[in-house]
Amino acid sequence: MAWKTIDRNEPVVDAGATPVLTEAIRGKIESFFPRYPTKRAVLLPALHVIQDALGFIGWQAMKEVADLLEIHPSAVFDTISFYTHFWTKPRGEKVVTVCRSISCELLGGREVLEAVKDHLGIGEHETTGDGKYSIAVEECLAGCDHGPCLLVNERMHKCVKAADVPALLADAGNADHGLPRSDLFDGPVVDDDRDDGVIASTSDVVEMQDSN
Amino acid sequence: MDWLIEQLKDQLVFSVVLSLVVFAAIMTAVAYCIYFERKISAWMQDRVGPNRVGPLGLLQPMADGAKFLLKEDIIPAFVDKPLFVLAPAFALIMGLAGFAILPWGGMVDLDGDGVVDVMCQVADPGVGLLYLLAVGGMAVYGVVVGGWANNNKFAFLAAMRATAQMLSYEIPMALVILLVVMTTGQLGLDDIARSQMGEGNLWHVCHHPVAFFIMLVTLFAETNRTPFDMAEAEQELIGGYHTEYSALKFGLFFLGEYAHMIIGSGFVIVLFLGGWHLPWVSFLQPEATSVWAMLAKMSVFATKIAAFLFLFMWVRWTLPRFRFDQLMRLSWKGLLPVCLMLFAYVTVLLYLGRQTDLMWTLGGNGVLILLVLIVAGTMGVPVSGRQGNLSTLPWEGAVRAR
Amino acid sequence: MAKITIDNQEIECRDGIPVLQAALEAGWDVPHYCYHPGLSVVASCRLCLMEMQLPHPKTREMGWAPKLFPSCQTPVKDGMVVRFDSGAVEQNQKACMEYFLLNHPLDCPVCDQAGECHLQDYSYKFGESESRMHDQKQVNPKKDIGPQTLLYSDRCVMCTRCVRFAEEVSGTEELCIVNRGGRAEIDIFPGIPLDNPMQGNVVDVCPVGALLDKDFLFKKRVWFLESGDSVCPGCSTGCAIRVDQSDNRVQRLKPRYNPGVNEWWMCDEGRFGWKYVHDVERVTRPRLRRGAEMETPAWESLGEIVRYRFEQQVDRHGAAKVAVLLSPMMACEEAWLLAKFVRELAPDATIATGFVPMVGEERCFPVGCNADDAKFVIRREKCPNGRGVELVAEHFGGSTCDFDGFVTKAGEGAFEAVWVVGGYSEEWVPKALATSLAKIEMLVVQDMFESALTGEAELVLPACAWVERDGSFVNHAGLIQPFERAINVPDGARRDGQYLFGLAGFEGLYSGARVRALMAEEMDAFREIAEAPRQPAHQH
Amino acid sequence: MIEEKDIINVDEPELTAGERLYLPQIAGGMRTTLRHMFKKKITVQYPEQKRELRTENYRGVHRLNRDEQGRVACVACFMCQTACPAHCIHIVGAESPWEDREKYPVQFDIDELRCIYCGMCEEACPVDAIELTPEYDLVGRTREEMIFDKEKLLMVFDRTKETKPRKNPKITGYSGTGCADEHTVTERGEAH
Repeated sequence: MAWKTIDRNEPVVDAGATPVLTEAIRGKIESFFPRYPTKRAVLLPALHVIQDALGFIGWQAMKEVADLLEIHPSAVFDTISFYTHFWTKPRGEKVVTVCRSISCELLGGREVLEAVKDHLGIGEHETTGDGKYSIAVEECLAGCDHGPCLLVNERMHKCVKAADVPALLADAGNADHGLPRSDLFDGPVVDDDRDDGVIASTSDVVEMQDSN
Repeated sequence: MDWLIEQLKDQLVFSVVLSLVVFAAIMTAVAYCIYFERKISAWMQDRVGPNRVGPLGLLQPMADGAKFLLKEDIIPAFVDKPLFVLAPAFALIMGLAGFAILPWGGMVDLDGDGVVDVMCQVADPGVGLLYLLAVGGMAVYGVVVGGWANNNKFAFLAAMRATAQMLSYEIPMALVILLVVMTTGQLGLDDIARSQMGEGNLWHVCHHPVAFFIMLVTLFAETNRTPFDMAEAEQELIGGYHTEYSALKFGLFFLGEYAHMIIGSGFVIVLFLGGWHLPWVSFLQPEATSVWAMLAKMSVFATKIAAFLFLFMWVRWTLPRFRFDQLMRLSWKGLLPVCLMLFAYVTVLLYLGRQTDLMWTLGGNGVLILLVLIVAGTMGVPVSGRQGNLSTLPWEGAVRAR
Repeated sequence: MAKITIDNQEIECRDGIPVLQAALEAGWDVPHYCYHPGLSVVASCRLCLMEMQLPHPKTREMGWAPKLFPSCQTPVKDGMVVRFDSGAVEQNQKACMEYFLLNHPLDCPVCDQAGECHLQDYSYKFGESESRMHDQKQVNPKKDIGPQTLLYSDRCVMCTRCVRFAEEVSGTEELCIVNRGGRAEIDIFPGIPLDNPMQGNVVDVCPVGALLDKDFLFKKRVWFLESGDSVCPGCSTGCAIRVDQSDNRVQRLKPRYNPGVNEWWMCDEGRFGWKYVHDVERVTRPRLRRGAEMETPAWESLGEIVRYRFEQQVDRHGAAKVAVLLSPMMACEEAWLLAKFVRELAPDATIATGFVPMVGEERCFPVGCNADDAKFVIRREKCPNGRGVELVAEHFGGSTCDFDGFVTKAGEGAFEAVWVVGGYSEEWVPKALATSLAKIEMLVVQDMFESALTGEAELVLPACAWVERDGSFVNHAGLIQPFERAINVPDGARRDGQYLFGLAGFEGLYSGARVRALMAEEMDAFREIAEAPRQPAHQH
Repeated sequence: MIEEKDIINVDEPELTAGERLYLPQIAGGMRTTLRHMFKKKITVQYPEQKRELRTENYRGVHRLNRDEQGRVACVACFMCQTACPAHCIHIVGAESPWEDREKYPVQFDIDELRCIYCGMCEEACPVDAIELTPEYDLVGRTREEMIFDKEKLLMVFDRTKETKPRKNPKITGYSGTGCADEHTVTERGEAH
């Protein structure tokens, strides 16, 4: 079809690829089995384990966890996509999360987000080439009275102005609030070997733009 | 050349040659009648008319003829085949037969020796008028046989209607012809023509204007021309008596109609308008017998016919068609009584020997016209009429009440 | 039976069904997207909300509750009072429609669903003519999610019927919902396409134009289609289907609701298995062998020829040498007419039932369930009327046999005059049968495609495809299901029923109902069906 | 309900003597036709002479418009075929070879002999792809020739686009948001 259609039948997981879930990860997941009535119920803890270990949950990881839990991979995909917490592709050292809920939006959240994007040169849910920064967008950072809010890793910045963004990102204080790393974690944040590591998402969110 | 003239001196040879020439001329004329019919109708309707085939569309008749010849000649399965084939031929032959006795150009002295050699007429049976009536009467067969052979109820109805119409108008026509015969005492057409020439003789139209008019009307009816074209009647009877005809057969009917018009015009001209004669033109007098005079006479005759043809067309593109009851009423209640009165009056004049006295004849005609006007104007019967005022004559009321 | 009051009208309904179902069955036209009687209830579209009377928390007096309730999720209870005709309900419907259409591309002119789309229908009814949305619409991609199916996410209203179908009916779970809230879409796990044997039904359950059948994609606008109620000939389940045709060509098949047989579903095998109907290779003209010459006799003269030739054979070899092979692809009526004709000519003639193709195993859905709990079964018997021709053969009694018996007997030279009926979409003639029948005196073959037998036959008659037939099939469970003719036979052919009707000595036009009435006089099984009511209408 | 009192019986006017006799009326008629014989003729000598069309909205031969890239603008939605009261339009739709739209007509036939030139197709078209041009000299030697196919209809557009420009050249397709120009499918972001 010449008109644009995304071919979803194309496999994204190489059948012969080496498993990304190590024995340690599998073991940890399996240790949850007795706690839950069904294997399907272990999905959320399992995803947490994987994200902690790998930093993100790629297509192959999804497939492998589905096999492990004896559910359809689509169910894993469904669950992961529901929670913004889960990353399906590598995450940077610092995750810059911008709030897009209505209070922040009204107070200039969109300008802040644009400023972040401009400064880092990447789009939403992307990671800079050097693996330093990722941008995320959240529904609410619970600082509605002091919007616009911006979170760098675990550090909250309130009443952010677009002009402050460069200084704010350069702030060394952010580094104190690093992402918690699992003891299972043994890989680099960015897998440089995988150029195609950017996993195509189906989502094509055209942000609502000012009609003016 | 001399040999040719020598041969032509024989009346038989001359007649044969004349008939061939006239036949060719008539057929061409008939074809061009169709052309002029279309042209004149166009002009009268502010149009241009046929102008695509040849200059001014003059080759249109050829194209039409070619078309008639080349189109598929359909004989429907249900028709009476022999009659179906015969009828168009009959219509045309009966139309052409009349030409045999038309006096085209009087006496001719072919070699200029002062002795009249031949008559410019195919045949002069002496009782030409009777011949003409007979042949004219046969013409109805073309229509009725055609309508019958069609084996189509609409065509048959049209044919029956046309027959009734022709029979009805034959009577006033015959009476009018009788008037002329009574006035001249002649039956030969050339004799009748010549009786309108020379010192003290006038064209019969001068003596009998009313008769001339009635003759005209009956002529329209006899040739099935508007306003008497009951036989065709496209509106109510599909195509009339020739509904099932196509191609050449239809063309023959078409030609027959125009041939009929030409012969009819010639006939009226001979009876009332002096044939080839024009007063005060010396070589159009019977005394002029040279070949050139003959040709001039023939042209005059042809011109008169042409004028008549124009009249036919003019009327056709002006007047609407009569309703059938009106048409019958016109003949039986209008023309026939007037003719009978004229007939009675001329009989009286004949007895008094005043049949060529202009004062007597015109006076009679004038009284007659006055009478007609009074009757028509007050009683509302005659020519036209609506269904509603049919019973305005006193004696009719009684009949209807019953 | 529970009694409930809807819009001041008391109706009786089955216990425990949702109010929405009760209202729909009683004739209310309550708008809804996510509710489907064959699927679980999620109450996500909020279009079917109703007002309900509840006791006041303090005074315990009955009164209209201040909030609206989803009628699809509220089971009926005796004495319940609800209403759909209130302003609040209408307000909700309008608001819902506005939301549904907020990001809708409004591409009805190129949407295959247009004409049978619930978005269109409800938009006409409850929608506003103008959109208040002045922002740019959210555009979602079109996705190719399976060999037969396309997903246009921007037309989707997230009713999740398709996801629930994949989970609950086919049990294959290929479909999932990705993202959340306003950005949610239907998707598959990349590389694991929607290709289960029942996937075509997701297109049927989709109330809008989001899921599209590639087979029908852009083919015809649905308002040009004319439908005939039919029964699927794919297997002995006998699913009730609707044949949508246009210009005398089948365009698509759709399932009809038929409780106890196929419910709301049909399998892809049946859905896409009609292509052979328009095969150019089909036999469309009768063919008669005269010596070495083949000629195409006029249909009018065929009856005489066949009768004469059979009588000749009976005189020559005796009535026992005559046999007829009734195909399980024939309708019962046609089989009855043919058997009647043969038995009248030759009372000792053998009536054999035809070849019954068996392929693979019975497949039960949802996947992994056993045959007793199955919601849908694709059977291994790949013919629609095996039971029907058996019934007819039993009725006529005397010398009957099954297909294997027929092949054996034919091999032994037991027959001299045989009428063989085929009508299969694939080659079916066993070699042994072809060789043994090649030797006999007279062979009439009625089939759709050329085979080893048609080459040997003295008379070859074109057979109809099932869409060209009118009659009834008897399914695996013995249920007699009448069906209509949907399209005309190809040029030159004649409907089997019509031809056999004349041959069996009847005059006039053949119709299934007419013959069924005649059969009902003799056969008990057809007595009820002769005046049975029609199948319930299709329910989405 | 018509009541007796509402009925007015009109008597036919009484004929005058002249009218009864017919002849003066005939003479009047003959005069009229004779006068017309010499009047200026109003015939237009088509095709050498062509009449100026009095309106731009004359409904003549159809055309299929091209979009700005020269492709057929039709999206094969069948609206014209549906609206056509004479059933003279026959379309076969298919997947389009272009990126910005899904559907296009592989076949688009209009039987110009069957058409009644009512303009309903033009009215129904959602993308202004089919239009009726002021071209009225439509001739052919066979019936087949008068069934205009897609190429022929596009040729009519090429011929007439100067004199009658396309109403709304912006519309190029029918997909996505309804304004195809701005419709793009991008892949970006994660599963959000």
